[in-house]
Amino acid sequence: MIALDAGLAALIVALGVWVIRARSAFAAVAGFLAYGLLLTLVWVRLHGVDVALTEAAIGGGLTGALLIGAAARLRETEAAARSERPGRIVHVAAALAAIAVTAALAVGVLTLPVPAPSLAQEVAANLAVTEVGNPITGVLLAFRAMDTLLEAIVLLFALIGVWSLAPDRVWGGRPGPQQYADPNGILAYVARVLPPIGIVVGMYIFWVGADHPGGKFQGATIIAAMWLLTIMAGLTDAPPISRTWLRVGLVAGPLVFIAIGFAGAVTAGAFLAYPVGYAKPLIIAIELALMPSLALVLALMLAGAPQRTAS
Amino acid sequence: MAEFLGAASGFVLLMVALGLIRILRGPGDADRVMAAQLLGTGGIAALLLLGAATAEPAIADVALTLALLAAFAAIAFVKATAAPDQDAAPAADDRA
Amino acid sequence: MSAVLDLFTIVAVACGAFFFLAGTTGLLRFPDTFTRLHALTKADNLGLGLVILGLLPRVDSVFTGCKLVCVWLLVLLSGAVASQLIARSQRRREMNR
Amino acid sequence: MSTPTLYGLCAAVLIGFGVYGLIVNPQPLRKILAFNVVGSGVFLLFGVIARRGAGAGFGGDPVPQALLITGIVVAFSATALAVALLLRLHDEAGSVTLASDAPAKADADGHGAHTILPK
Repeated sequence: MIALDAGLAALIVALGVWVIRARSAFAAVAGFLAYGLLLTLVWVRLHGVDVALTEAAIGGGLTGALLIGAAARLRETEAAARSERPGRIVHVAAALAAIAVTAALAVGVLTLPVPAPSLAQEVAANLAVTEVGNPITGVLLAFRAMDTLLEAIVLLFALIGVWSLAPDRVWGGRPGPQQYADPNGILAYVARVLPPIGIVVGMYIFWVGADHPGGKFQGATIIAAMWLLTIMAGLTDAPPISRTWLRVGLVAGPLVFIAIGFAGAVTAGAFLAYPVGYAKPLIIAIELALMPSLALVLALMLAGAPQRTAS
Repeated sequence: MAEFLGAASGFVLLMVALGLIRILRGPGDADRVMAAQLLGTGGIAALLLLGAATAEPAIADVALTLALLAAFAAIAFVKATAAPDQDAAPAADDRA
Repeated sequence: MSAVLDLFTIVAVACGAFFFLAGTTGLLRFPDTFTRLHALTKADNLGLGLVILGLLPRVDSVFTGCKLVCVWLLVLLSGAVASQLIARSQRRREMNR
Repeated sequence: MSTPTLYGLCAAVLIGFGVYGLIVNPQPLRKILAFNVVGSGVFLLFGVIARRGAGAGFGGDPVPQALLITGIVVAFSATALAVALLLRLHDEAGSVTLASDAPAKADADGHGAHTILPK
């Protein structure tokens, strides 16, 4: 198996070099897509199936679509950028900096302490209290719930940042260009067939997350991708960002999370603490509330800033 | 048996790597987008073989996610490169 | 019984691996985008189908087996869709040239 | 060499190449890609540390693994924000250069941009 690992590592490094060195931005993006998919395999080799699922959903789906769209729109700016390549001195300095960083990290990797410090024992000892079977979910929503709450809020801020880049005249309008469906086209066909399956799979990945690898991020990503598929196929239009239901949906998840956090401060003595015996129902309530918000925020972030008025 | 499955996984991965070298070099962008499709099929096969070799049942869910999103990059590519024909649409919206 | 099933797995997975070899040979040898697309989507999809067939006797539950079959069906669908879309966009570009 | 050490070294090399690309590539989109390569290298290093902390019946230390999931999602949101900035810059200036003489350049290219954006 070590030979397989060595081959996989070599392939990933080769693709990383391709992403950096490729001539055109589009070639680099295509390499990055392959790179992300291969990272999924690495996560499996490192026994992080939850991480592999996240990488498969985000790296394989959302990031790829985002970067492909950007590379296609920025294609005509590439020729101008080629004349801006920095001089030889900068190249040499950058190479030296890169070698220094790599060497320092490599020394760090080779001298990691043995036995490795680990919180696995603590997680195992306290997981039973939460009644959740998947230790990752336990960490995300009980032991380190603050991180997850802040992450949900960071995502909202990032979306506000994306929206704020809209020109004034289309503020509150719809993101992305108007798409026209070809009723007999293959794209319209797949946008009708795939989303029902995708929603079932997304809900399934979300639901098994309590006890097996999976969870709200991965499920929400899949559902967001399905929504975007119907938008790209022209079967439905992207909503204007001024819609009330949209705004409410975006903040509902984090608000429920915060409300349960304050309720914990009253009933269990600390912000985001759960009263004994209610941990699992509260965790599921948070996940259920958070998932639609996450799906909305991820899809809208990919759709980008508004480009046209709502009418 | 685990050795055989691991070796088969490595073999499929090698085939994928060779194919990647070919299509990433182009010449067209369409060839390059095929990289995602290649990984969608070959990568899933290697992943499932790896999962079977290490007896990890949850791998099926990872493969399911990859399979579901396999066409996503190709669709985004087609939509992004076809976009210039439809640039007239926002202007029409504004006049209305 | 388990020896027979192991043999089945080995034969099916080996056949699948062969089709991946065939697909890659096509990618390396074929002259243009359309033929390469053909090699990629046909041979590799069959290869994946055989690999999944070979892994079916080894799954821990019927449910996991169903998921594996679903994976193959989804890859077939996405392969068909992606190859059509890529080929059409390539053809449009060649006609505009 | 053990599997985690191997991937740890792989991560170190990736971070190095990412840093190099971040400095050398003039195009902002390529810088975003290089940034993502650095990011994935850091995640990989984190994953190696998680794997080394395996114990109590888990294949890896669940705490760093959970933080990784958070990190991957946040990295996506950062990338989306950077891409949105870049596309707006492109719409406004008609070019996406980061060079210090950018204003002059943007004016020279501006005519092309204004024919695309009538308002």
